[in-house]
Amino acid sequence: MALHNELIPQADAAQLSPEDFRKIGANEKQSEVIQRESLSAWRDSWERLLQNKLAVTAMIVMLIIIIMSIIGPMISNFDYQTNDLMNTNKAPNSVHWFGTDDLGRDMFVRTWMGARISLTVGLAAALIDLMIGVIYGGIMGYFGGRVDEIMNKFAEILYSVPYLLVTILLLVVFEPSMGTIILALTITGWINMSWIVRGEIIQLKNREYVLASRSMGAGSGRLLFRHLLPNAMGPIIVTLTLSVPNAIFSEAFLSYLGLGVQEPIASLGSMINASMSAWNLYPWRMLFPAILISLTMLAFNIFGDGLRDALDPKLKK
Amino acid sequence: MSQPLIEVEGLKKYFNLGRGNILKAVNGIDFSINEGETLGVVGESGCGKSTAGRTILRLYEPTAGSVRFNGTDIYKLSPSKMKAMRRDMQMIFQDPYASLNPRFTVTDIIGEALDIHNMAGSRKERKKRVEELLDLVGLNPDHATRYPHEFSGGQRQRIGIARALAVNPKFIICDEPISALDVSIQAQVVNLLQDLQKRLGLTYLFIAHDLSMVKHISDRVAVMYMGRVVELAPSEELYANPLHAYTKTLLSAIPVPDPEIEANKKHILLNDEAAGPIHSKDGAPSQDLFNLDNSQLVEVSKGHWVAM
Amino acid sequence: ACGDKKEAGSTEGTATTKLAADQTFHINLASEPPTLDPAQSQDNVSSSIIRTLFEGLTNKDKDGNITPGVAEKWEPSADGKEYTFTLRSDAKWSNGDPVTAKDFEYAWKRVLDPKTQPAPPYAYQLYYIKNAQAYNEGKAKVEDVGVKAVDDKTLKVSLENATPYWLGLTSFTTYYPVNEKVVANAKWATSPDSLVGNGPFKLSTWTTGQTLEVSKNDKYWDNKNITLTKITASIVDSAATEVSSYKSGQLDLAGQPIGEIPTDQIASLKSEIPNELTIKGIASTYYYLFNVTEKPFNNLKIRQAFTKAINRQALIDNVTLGNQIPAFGLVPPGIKGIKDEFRKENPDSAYGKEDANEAKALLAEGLKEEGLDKLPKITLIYNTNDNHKKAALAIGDMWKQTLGAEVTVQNQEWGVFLQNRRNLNYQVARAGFGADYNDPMTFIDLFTSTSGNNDTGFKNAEYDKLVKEAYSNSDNNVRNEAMKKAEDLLIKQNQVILPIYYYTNIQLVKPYVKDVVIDYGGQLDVTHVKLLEH
Amino acid sequence: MEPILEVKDLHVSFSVRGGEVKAVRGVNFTVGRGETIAIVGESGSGKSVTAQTIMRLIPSPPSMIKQGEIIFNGQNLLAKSNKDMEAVRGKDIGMIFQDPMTSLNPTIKVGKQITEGLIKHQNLSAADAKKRGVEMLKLVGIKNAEARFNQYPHEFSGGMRQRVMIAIALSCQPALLIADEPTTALDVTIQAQIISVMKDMQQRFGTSIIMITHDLGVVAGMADRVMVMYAGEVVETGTSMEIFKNPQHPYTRGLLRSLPRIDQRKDEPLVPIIGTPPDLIKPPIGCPFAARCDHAMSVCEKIDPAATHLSDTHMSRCWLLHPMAQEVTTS
Amino acid sequence: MVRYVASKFFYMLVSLFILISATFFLMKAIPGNPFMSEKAVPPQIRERLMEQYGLNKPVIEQYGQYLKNIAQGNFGISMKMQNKEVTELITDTFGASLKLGLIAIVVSVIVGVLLGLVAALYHRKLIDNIAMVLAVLGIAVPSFVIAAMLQFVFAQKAGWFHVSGFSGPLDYVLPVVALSAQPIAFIARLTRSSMLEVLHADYIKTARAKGLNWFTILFRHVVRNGILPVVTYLGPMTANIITGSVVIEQIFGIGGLGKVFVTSISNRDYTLIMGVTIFYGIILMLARFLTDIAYVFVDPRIKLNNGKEG
Ligand SMILES: Nc1ncnc2c1ncn2[C@@H]1O[C@H](COP(=O)(O)OP(=O)(O)OP(=O)(O)O)[C@@H](O)[C@H]1O
Ligand SMILES: Nc1ncnc2c1ncn2[C@@H]1O[C@H](COP(=O)(O)OP(=O)(O)OP(=O)(O)O)[C@@H](O)[C@H]1O
Ligand SMILES: [Mg+2]
Ligand SMILES: [Mg+2]
Repeated sequence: MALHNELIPQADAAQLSPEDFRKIGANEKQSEVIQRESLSAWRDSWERLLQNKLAVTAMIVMLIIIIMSIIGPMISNFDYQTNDLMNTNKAPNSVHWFGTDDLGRDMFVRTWMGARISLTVGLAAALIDLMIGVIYGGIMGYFGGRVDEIMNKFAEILYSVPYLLVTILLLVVFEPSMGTIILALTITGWINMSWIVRGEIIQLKNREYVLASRSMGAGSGRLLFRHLLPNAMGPIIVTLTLSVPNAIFSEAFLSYLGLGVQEPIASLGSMINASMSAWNLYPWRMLFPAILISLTMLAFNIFGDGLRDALDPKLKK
Repeated sequence: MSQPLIEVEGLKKYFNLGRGNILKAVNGIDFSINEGETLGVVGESGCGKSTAGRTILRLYEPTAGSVRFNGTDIYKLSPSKMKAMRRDMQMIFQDPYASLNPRFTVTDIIGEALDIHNMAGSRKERKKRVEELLDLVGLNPDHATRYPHEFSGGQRQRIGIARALAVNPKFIICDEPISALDVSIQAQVVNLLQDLQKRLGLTYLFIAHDLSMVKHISDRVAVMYMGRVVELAPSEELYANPLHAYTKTLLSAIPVPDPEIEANKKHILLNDEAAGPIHSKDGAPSQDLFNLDNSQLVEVSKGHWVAM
Repeated sequence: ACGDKKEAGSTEGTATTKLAADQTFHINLASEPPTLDPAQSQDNVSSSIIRTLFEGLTNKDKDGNITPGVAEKWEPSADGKEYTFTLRSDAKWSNGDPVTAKDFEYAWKRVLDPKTQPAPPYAYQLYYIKNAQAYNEGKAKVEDVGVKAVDDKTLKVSLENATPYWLGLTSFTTYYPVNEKVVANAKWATSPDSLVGNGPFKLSTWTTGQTLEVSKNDKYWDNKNITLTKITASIVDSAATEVSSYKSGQLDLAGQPIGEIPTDQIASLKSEIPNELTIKGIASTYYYLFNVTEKPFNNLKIRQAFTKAINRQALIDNVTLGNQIPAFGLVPPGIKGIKDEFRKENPDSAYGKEDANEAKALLAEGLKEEGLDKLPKITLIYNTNDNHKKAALAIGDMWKQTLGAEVTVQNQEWGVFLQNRRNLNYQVARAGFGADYNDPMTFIDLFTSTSGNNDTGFKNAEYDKLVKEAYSNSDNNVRNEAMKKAEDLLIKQNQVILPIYYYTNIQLVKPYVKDVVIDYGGQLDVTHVKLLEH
Repeated sequence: MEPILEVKDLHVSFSVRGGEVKAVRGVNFTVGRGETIAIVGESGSGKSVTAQTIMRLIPSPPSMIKQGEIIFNGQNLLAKSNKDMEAVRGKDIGMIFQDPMTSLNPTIKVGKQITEGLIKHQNLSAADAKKRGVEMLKLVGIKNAEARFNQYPHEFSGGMRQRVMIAIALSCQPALLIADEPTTALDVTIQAQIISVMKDMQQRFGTSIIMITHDLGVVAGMADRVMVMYAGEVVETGTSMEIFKNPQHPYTRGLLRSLPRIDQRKDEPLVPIIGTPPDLIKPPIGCPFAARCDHAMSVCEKIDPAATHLSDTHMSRCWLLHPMAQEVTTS
Repeated sequence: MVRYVASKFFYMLVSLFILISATFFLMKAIPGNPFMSEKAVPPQIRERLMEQYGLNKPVIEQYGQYLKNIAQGNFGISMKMQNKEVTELITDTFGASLKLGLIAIVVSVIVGVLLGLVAALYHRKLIDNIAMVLAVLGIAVPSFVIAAMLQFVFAQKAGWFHVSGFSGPLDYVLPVVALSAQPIAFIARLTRSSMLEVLHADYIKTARAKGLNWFTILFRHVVRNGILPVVTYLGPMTANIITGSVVIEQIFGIGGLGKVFVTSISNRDYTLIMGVTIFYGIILMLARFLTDIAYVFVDPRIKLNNGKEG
């Protein structure tokens, strides 16, 4: 066979020695490369989340808001309900950092108390949604068939009842309080969560690793708690994160209609509502709660989006 | 000849799609597999291969029929007996990505079977067994604490094999274990499967649509079409002497990696309009080209069965 | 009047007096008028509009003097128990019909008719008329009611007692005539097409929730003295928006009694546009009711303690902000007494003063009397409203700080609130009352044991007797003495209510707007408004 | 044979998190008129990237064409403006993608999707375009073409959709057709149909075809010439005969050996290629296949071998073909 | 198709029935008598009123009557404005809300889609970031805050618009902006992500391979598919806009149904609350129903498999 070695650019024959042509064979170690460093799926998502600067910022803001809503009212000398009629509508100053309201109450304390109420409402509603949603959705998804069909239809019908209307009605009938507001918000709030869970479970239940576990004789408990739910956790957490601001927003809306928590406690929404009558004169009374509620919304939404990206298996290679 | 290890008789699996639509994914199949034997199953996408495999393992409850393992009808077993039975029958899956729980480490994936059947006394024993299994499938035991996504497709498939082997099964259903792998990697897995069969005396039901690979690994091959077996014969015999029209079409369609053979090959093409998914989306079967409803498997020569 | 630190309309005589070309007056209504039927009206918004659409036997000028309306002249009998009105012949309905004495007779009897639906809430305003109450309660026949159209132009009215202030009531909306022909239609008062009035204006547009417009009524007998061609009322129930609209020039008038100015803004308005802000005392009192039937407020000393524990001026200066007058009595300034105002003749300083220490001491004594070692939790209820809320919070806080009381303030919906109040299902409840007529009796008879407005559980025979005495006597000195004693009994001796302040009416009026009238009771009359060039 | 397409020293990279994926690293090849050239190779070896770079379809960012020329009909496509490329795409070069289920727009009727290109490139009126479209559908073997013309893609089976794709790609009778794994997603029986349609169309229009696949059987049945890619490089090219009967690169040989042959006995094991391909973020300095190559020599790990031309058509890049290697092994 | 529509319609009716029942029984649960007023009504008159309204009958009978009345479009008489029927109040005021709502919907869709499209086209570029910051703000800031600020800045300070009222076309501007801020934000984000998905879809590569120019591809292939999710959002958006308008109408003094609703709540005008709630319910469910149907038209894939994507 005629060989024409026309081009051997970088490897000039002169530089090559016969030693270079000694056979060494395949290098099994090197060829079986492990492609990534060892990280659990959770850690992996976490790292990805940390790389998203916006989401990290949002997370930090979120944490600050949560922490401040716990300790904020304590680091001030004032309490949220004592009036000081000599000092009404004072602009922010060194004593009242966020100013005072129309009854001379310290806005700093009240704003953080408001954040506490709003967050409590948001978190509690989201958690109740989570509980009901996971149970209901889990049952629908796991058992499938007729059970699924009936439960799903029920959810669908309930879902198309406009929820804010029902919420408003409930609060018109039952005096608004933290409890009733949370209850009213969850009355249809869980449905979305249950659908997310259902969708995930249905998808996962036919995944081959679940079949594998079943083929080894794993029972329902193991399948649900070791395989299905942990793998559905991503979307569940994302939904949870995103339903907190939703609930906060709905509460603010209800407060605006006068169906919020009762004075002297106030949520951010009811504080904004109370400030509306003269916000152009005393802007701080609206601005601080408004900024805080917007920041909360922003932080939870961006963090939720970031989580979604970090947990989305589609982005994994 | 000894008694067959697996005997499948009149197996049917229908899916209820709602609104009265019934999808006959497996519509009456019969075959048996002897101990140590490999039965290949080929057929086009959606013809019911996977469903058949899963129903045989009772991952789906059958619509009708029986499967006898070593003479016992597994569909009649109580849940606890069935659980015990599962140690003898295992499965290897097609998608090396979807078949491993991404939240488990390799140790947990392989060890899960040991946990379910209480086969590992202590953590140490469990670890030792996992390392043994990894070694058996040619993986580095040091990698036991890693997560599946760190491995390549071929390596993942080997993890899947190690998992199936953990309970010392006698019978393994391989559901297209190589379809998702690169050509250069496929042979690694096939060789491993063959090697394990020899060493451990395993019996395989090997599902694939790559016919040359099926021929290479199987003793006998069953050709499925629309939920039924249309032809069943020893692999050499089937390839040399296909009798059913569908088998002929299928064989003629396999491209052979040899330009000379290909140049001289004559293709038998299926009717165009039917050449789609065998089931349309609402579950109605498309045209039955071969009039299967009125046919039966007939043994035309020794071990060579054809639907007529 | 009282508390009117700054009178509006100070432009008088200074600026041009030329009338503006466009005589459309822009106002705002804080709520949809619930009705435009004079018989049904019970709120300021509807009565302010009704006043432009109808006219009674008499009118009031801007100083509160009674002037002829549909009645040209009137003649009381010697005993003061009978009046004969002569109607002017040029009074016409807006559909052209003449206004007759029959229309009045019909309208008044309609108000009193127990079958009228819905029941006219102010029917009791007519109870001075002979047998009116009995008829309204179904105990007398319609013929017995003391009103009679002698002929088309003559109306004879007999009263139960000689009531000196009764004539003033004939300018009140409940006494307005209605046109029998149109009233048959149950919805006659809801649309410009069917509403027939006899006032200086007629309804020209009413778009629910949006605007209500009245325009000059050519058929009105005195239309030459009406300058406005149109009054356009937007219907916006946001106080902040109302003020913004006023400032931006969309409105010529804002604030009470038909709209609202947020209290938060009053201070800044005072410095920003002092000559447009009118604060005028009116004959209304803001007070809290004690439920005297239940612990702890069955105890006089505890009630007194709570009354003395608050700082009214601080409340006014910082919370209510409307230059209101601290109240210690029930009858507000502005109500006539014998010669001067009742309140001036009988200063409420006699009813005690605020004193934190005394309050604490009284509370301690009261608790001891009741055998309590600690004040139970107090709930203060009010009907949902921002200003009530603020006041309640502030007062609750004062009680807390002075008396160490544990106070919950709770808003309740009007219906629920009223029911709870009426059923004495409360401890302390907000209340307020504005004069129906210019006599102390309008307040004093609230707390008789049979009064529908006595929601306190206070029943006192002597009080009832005093009220009866005042009712049945035409001697103003005797009447005033009895009413003074009654108030004394109610407040000084029993502290059934906790007076807080006397109301003011707060309004923004553009400098070019002339002749806006607010009467002693805070009723708005804009029929004679003129707009100057601006 | 006059080349219709010449790819010269093409380098394409992707910037990704953690570095730059050097997906195509110095690819050279030519396609002759009427010729079918097959590109085979491991997954991720740069086949699709090469194909899409020819069409300039590859999204940038993240991709970067670092170097090279693509001469089509005498013009360098890489130097063309986007506007000019539009005139080339669909008209001179057609393309078919792997997944027939997703490569048709689900909301537009099939007919419209065919005629779009015709209207644009051939200035046909809507009616003429329709006529031509229906004709194309018939040509690719779709029965009842008039009715099918007005249906949506979801009403077609996978095989039929792939036929539609072929009709679209060939509607303007381009000189070159690039088919990126056109049959991978299909069943063997349908694959056979699609391949026969492609061959048929090629005969009819004289189109050159670049066929990307990793099925060596398909290659054997279709290609005139074969190009084997590994880790972004072309490691061997040759006519089908040369590649299948006389493979020179150890990777090509390994690939062929790892397939079961028709005449292979059951107990005769397949010969796999061990290991996995290298990470293209850090491609090895030497021969990329060295780590998996049984015949690797120490030079292989140090220097990437140059092309060795074994015949006019046969080229391989392997140190084993170096004269010194022959000396060492024979000595 | 017919079956699909029919089943959707049936579900809508069931939901409506649930809403009506819930409304009815919730209102029955309220303490107190509907004929409470400032002045105590004599018992015999109250009796007569109760009889007239059928309130002396057993609850179940009342419920049946109520259902019957609603079926005939009769929601009863307002308790606060006793001369007005609820139906009348609704029809009087709904026009303004409808106009406002429709404009807001149109504006939201157009602006939202454009914003999202631009963001997707300039993915990861400055414009994308700006668009998304706007979008996120729209979601984060409550509409009543936006409304108050707009009113203050543009009407009161700048004087460009009326502070309140609803007479000229200019009066629509601020309420529409306030009302559509949130939907715009939502649609922009939705559009952006779906456009990004579409832009990376295989069929876009096919279209490019045909040599179509970018604008043709954009408008024929990308936009049409990219706004499909927006269509599904139309239902919920209607709900958002309606609830939003409740607040916005109040702030800008627009005499729409939203204002009636708020007033009915603060007045506790029970018949009116019930009527408006049910009316809103019908609108919202209708919007959802129409959305479902519209989806069939824009996405041909749905016809065959009963609403679930294949
Ligand atoms: N859980 C299920 N519910 C409903 N239908 C199913 C289910 N599993 C499978 N099918 C349907 O049954 C038919 C047979 O599917 P199966 O997966 O057994 O085919 P297959 O031969 O394995 O195909 P492939 O080669 O694509 O894996 C298909 O039409 C499939 O859609
Ligand atoms: N958009 C992209 N971003 C980053 N890397 C990419 C991108 N597209 C391709 N690559 C990388 O470029 C390399 C070559 O990819 P290419 O798609 O050409 O492979 P291929 O030979 O077509 O493989 P297959 O047979 O799997 O289709 C791969 O390593 C891939 O990860
Ligand atoms: Mg399968
Ligand atoms: Mg590719």
